[in-house]
Amino acid sequence: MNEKISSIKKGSVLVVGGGIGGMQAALDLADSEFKVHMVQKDPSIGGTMVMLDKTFPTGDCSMCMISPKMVEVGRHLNIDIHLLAEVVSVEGEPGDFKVKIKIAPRYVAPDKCTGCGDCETKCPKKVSSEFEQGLSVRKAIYSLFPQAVPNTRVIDKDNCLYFKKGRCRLCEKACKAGAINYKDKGKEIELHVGAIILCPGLDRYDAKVRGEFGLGRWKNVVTAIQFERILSASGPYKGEIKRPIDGRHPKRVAWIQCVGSRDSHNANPWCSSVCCMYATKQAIIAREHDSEIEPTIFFMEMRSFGKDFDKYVERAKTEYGVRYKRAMISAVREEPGTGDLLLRYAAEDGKLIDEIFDLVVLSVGLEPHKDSVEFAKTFGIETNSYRFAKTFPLKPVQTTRKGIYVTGTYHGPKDIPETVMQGSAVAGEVMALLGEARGTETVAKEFPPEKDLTGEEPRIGVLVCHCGTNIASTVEVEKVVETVKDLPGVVYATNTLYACSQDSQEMLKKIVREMNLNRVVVASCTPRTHEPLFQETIRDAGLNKYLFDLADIREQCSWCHMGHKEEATKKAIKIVKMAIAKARLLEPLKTDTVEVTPAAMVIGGGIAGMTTALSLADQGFHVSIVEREKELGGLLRNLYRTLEGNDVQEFLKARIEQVLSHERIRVYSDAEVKKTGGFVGNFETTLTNGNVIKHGVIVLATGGVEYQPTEYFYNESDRVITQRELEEKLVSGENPRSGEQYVMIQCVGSREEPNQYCSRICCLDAIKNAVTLKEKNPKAQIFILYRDIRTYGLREDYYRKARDIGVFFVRYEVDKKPVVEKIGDKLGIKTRDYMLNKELILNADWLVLSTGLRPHPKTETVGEMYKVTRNPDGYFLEAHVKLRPVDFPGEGIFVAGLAHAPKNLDETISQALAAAGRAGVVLSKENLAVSGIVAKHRKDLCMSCLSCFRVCPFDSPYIDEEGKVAHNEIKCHGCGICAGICPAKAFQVNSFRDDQILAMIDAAVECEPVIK
Amino acid sequence: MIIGKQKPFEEIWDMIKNFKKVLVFGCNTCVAICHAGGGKEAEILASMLRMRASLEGVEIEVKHAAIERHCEPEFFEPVMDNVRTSDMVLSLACGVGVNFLSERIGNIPVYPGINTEFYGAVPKAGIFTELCAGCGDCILHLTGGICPIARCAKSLMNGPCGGTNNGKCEISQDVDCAWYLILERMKKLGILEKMFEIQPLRDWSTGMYGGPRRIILDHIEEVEAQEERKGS
Amino acid sequence: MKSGSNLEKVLEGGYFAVTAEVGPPKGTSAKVIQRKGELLKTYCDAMNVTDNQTAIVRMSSLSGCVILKEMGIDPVMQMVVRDRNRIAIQSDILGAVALGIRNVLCLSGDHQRFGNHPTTKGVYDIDSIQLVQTLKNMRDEKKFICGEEISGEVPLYIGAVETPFADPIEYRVKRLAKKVNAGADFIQTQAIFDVAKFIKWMEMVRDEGLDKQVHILAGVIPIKSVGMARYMKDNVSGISVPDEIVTRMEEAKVAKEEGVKIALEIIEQLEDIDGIHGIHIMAVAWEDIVPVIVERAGLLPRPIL
Amino acid sequence: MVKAEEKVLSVEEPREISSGWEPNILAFACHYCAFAAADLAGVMRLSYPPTVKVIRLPCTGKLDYIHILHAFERGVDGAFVAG
Repeated sequence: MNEKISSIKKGSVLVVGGGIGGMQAALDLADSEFKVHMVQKDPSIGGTMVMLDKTFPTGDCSMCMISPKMVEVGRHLNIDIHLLAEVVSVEGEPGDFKVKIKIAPRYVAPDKCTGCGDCETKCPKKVSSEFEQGLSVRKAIYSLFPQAVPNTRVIDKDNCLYFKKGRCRLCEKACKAGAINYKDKGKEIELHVGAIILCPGLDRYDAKVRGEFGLGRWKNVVTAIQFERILSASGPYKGEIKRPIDGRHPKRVAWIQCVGSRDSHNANPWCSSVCCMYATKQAIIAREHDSEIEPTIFFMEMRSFGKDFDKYVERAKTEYGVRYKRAMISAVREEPGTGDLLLRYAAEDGKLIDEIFDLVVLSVGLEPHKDSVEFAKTFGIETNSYRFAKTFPLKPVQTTRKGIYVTGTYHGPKDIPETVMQGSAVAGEVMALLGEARGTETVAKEFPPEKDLTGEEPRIGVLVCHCGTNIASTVEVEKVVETVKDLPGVVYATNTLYACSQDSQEMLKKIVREMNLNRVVVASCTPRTHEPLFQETIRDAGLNKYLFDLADIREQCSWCHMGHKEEATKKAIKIVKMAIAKARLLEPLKTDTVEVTPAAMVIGGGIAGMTTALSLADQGFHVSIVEREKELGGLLRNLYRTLEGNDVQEFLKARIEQVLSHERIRVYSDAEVKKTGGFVGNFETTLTNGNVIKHGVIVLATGGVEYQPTEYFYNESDRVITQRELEEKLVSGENPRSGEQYVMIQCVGSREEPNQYCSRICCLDAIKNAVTLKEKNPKAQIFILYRDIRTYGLREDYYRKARDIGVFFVRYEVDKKPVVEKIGDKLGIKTRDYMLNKELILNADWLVLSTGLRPHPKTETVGEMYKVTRNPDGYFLEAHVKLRPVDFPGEGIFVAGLAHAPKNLDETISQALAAAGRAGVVLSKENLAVSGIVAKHRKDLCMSCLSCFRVCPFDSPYIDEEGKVAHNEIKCHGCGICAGICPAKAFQVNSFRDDQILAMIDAAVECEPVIK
Repeated sequence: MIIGKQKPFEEIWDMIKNFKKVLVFGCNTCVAICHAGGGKEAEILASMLRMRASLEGVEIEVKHAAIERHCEPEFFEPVMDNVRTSDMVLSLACGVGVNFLSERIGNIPVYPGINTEFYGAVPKAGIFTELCAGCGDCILHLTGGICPIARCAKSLMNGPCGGTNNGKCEISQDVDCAWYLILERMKKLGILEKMFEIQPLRDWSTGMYGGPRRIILDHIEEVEAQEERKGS
Repeated sequence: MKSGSNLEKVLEGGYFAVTAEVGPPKGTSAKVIQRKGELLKTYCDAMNVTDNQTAIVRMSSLSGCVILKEMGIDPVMQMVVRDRNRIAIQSDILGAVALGIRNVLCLSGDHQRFGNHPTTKGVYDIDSIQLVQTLKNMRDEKKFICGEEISGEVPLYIGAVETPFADPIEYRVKRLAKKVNAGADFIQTQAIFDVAKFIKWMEMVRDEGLDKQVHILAGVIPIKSVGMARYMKDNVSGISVPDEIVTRMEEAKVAKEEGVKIALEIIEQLEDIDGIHGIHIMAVAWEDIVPVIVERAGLLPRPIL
Repeated sequence: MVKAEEKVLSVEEPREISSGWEPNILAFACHYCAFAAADLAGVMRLSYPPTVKVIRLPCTGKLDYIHILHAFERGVDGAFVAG
């Protein structure tokens, strides 16, 4: 960093945007001792991902994945969320920005609102729901979605009867917490931050512009995001797939791809990158919901370029019967009276076909927000011609203004994992920028010493919440209190209007002290959101936080049994009794900490490894790079230019220079890892050259190799070369002659069993070289024989450019590959031209093979050494394909670069920065806290049968020096799979011990006859 | 390790249904490790039997217990009084344990709750494979460490029979041909030529075929002999 | 008639049966059998051919039986379960019936360790009682063990053996009952020397009603020498030789004569026991003496039926 | 002999159910997914019989056979394991 930045940097960061990318960046930064201010335009955080039903390939519920993250952001001591907020001005320089923020009035006081929703029930005004994409209604006082964080309601002034007509005020009456404030004027605040991260997210293309598809005119034409809501179990149709027009279950469902994308005349010229996959996912999920559905996807180019995407599409075809039709839809018309839709398209042979569908989904593309240029101006950054933030291929998350970074779809269209990855990447960049200011603005909570409970009998206090009327209108709260107050162990029971309100917290602390309580049960809402709050409160009162249990009588009782007061009350009593039964057996749990060695080990000295190393070193940590070859640089040494024209070798030289001269980086070349041991924060590695290194994290950046083809006479003719060899020729000054014919064949060694995956780089390589050839000599003839051109995102420009300057693109099918024969010095190539529908015979001077990537052969042994799994193609498998794209299940180990999957240079750099961000979170801590909810292992009972050792997803059981099974609680996540399988019952999970579970069961069935 | 497998529930039920006080008695060594007969399985089985009794409308008191090992008398001592309060013991130990307890328990029947299967290894969680037959005369040094007696369905000694099928045994595609494995391994070890030597007929008397076996350590044999002399 | 064999006719006809035993050679000569057959032909009703007795390899019982059959003698094929699994057993039975053999005596066989191949594997796929049951099923149901049909008749007269003296003897009676239940038509017992004990045993047999269900032939071994007497007393399981007999042999001037005398005395007593329907003479390596004994015991002529 | 596997399924004969009887069901739910789903059901006001009660587990992998058997022995009518 040679820019001049002010000497005193701020230890805080502004994150503009509360989607998944912003949340990831915020959490990584806040977890690594930076204060984060999150600014969000909406009334709550979540962004686009919260609207999605499920995510591929696992079919995980999107909300289930993001919801814990939202809660984590919402509760984080060092993340301040500013909602309904917009930045109005930015002054200053990297390390010290002054930011003015305007906050719109909410009309509901966040400190008073408990989120109970009583106001919403009473509000008489119904408004079309933005979140549900107009498919259902919300109220004028509302929260964006049920799981919203925070779930403080907001008044929609434009629709509120009071604001419009001056009367109503029903919400004010309904609110027992007195949170409604019609006089709210909003405010303006000023913040000083060291860096700014922009992640404002995206808009979707407005398909109404394309009138021929009939959106807005034909009711059964929906956008893909509407279809997500239709699929969602919490959506307008509760997950039942119905037609908006008549509620009938559709059978024939069509997806039309590229609506608003790849169309420089009528819409957006770029490829939106995600639509091929989300359409495939929607088709699969739709089939899973209703096996009668016959999905058809009309597409131009199947761009399943990501990790394991091709396999997913293959599954869609073979296992789910999804029909993929390569055809352009010219128009959608409604069949009068039926609501059915007639699609007209051209078949392969050019004939026009009309086909009827029950429902049509438009795969609308992504685009920047309408005001993105204005937005950019506010921050003083530049945008590109498409209104996305301008960035640089080799600095993918930096904007044109130093200290301001971009992540997510404001950078270009991208999917969830890449957004998350970039979120961590910007965090990494910011950590490198502000490393020295870490911890200067964060706060930590101070607690009184814990009471010693030795020898005490349980003294349980029970607090039953009314939650306004949420619980009390269905459950007789007083009766619950009455029934449980004399149970064994219970010394105090009371009810409260809102257990979670500030005054209730104070009351709880007082009761704990005055009644000398040693266990607390609160009966209110779900522990998933509220347990930490109460735990903190009792901790404040001097109790160990694990002496608490939360009985969920709202989500799991009153809300489900409305109108059945007697039964609901009975059930509530049981739920509370179960919690009390467990509480009697609760014990204070120690939360240990382990020291962290603030150093990293990076395995692989390619561009990924070097980028991670530099970022971590700039953050202030020592880094060891282990490279098995003599030189750094890896595969990048063979690459000369990027698609955009950057000089790669120059970049690489500079990067190597930076690495070698960095005071905190040590490179061990010509060396490999011989032995490894330890756990997060405390690894020890022995290298083949005898060096022993202690470090806190490991980054696996073992890279990939290029496929060496055996096809198409590669080893038999000098005229058959790879793209890399062609690039080398071009760089070394060779120029094509006029009329010289170059034929490029794509997907050589990719997208076919046993390598059923896209290598991602080859289309771009081919286009890059084709354009260079044409630029050197426009009279050179270039044919690219391809299966699908995958110039995803903004790279579509180069595809268009190649076509414009006369590169011929000829598609082939995998079962009818081009046939090559050697004819003297030339190569005869026969292939079918589907456009002209006839055989094409080419007479090439050069045959250029676009060969794909393979994982490095060492990936296997490295994987075994670190016990990380690999996908069927041999690439490392990350902890979670969506939300943990650079992590492994075992903590403290990260992945970056080609070892993870094929990717382009800018993506490799992003991922490497992300790994640095994630690793920085671990390394920035002096001590790692170990949760109290871990499995406890009793060595005296254990018979070392290894069952736990084999099933643990986190490798926490291990074989110790005595050759017996032991347990590392630092690695343990407390899932309890070990306890479930252990034949000796040597494992018990704290707070979920067998005796506690059995006690709950007994409490749940106390009234039933006992079989014995 | 001895690998066992719990008997079908119906078979077990038939064994116990006419008793009043049943003890399901687990053994916390081999059969616990293979999830067939440890204390945990005893608890599970006891619960299932109680429910079955309840469904059948018969009164049977089913309790469970477990000790470290059923093949050494000292482990029984602390629990024996308790064990004798039942009128039937369903042992989840291997056959050794059932025999051993039967000899010591007096007039209380001991029934087997598991089938003792074989001496096995645990290549993966939940998978158990037979690798040794306990023949009493090991020849693994001649066969690349892979036992043809335990792992060849015919216990052949001189190479694969005609039923070998691409590395699999004729009895099942799921069973490896032991001789195929042996030959592959011998090849790797560079001792394949040993295969061409005819292996002599085996002395089966060292194994079960020679009648039940007993091993007495040399020094113990002497002590025993002295004891006997004293006795007589 | 179940098989129509001479032995069956004799027993079912209520005659006191006499059977003798022929040990096949450790060689290939049919003459050895033919000679013994010729010698004993008119002195007994059927002749047992042993099956690798004491686990010593000899000519097969089946071939010995065929040789006797060709001489017009009714053979009793002995079959042990030590050397054959159920496949071989059933196959041999089919062959035996095809060759005219009608009597089969089912035994476990001496353990292989006692013979001349002590290191061999014992088969013991099924046991002797299961063998009896198998043969009965083959004969009466015309079914193999697996349940499949046998083509043609399987006329068999099924025998089993019993050792009355292996203590505790009450179990021996239970076991006999098991054999009878399994389908034994006749029983040949281990050699009897301790007649008093045998009488007791027979009482128990009668108490169970077994004597009415099966023909019991008592075993008789003529003792050739005092050494033989001692050897049997000490080493042969299931044989009980009273001290008195050993003493008599020791004191005898001509041992062989004393042995014959003892045999005759025993036979005399056996004939008087209720439920004994014949004797089975096992003159191990002393076949020549059988005619003498049968004649002096007054059991001649043998009935021709 | 009848193979025991064939018989094992015939555990319980269906019995007559008296009117008004509602099964007492215990759900064992993974904290991360099924328990969250139970919460969502509440948020969406989906109704189900009040005799269903949920026991939260850190993961359904934690569930032990004996938990379910114990519940049945104590008289629950159904156990619902979701994770």
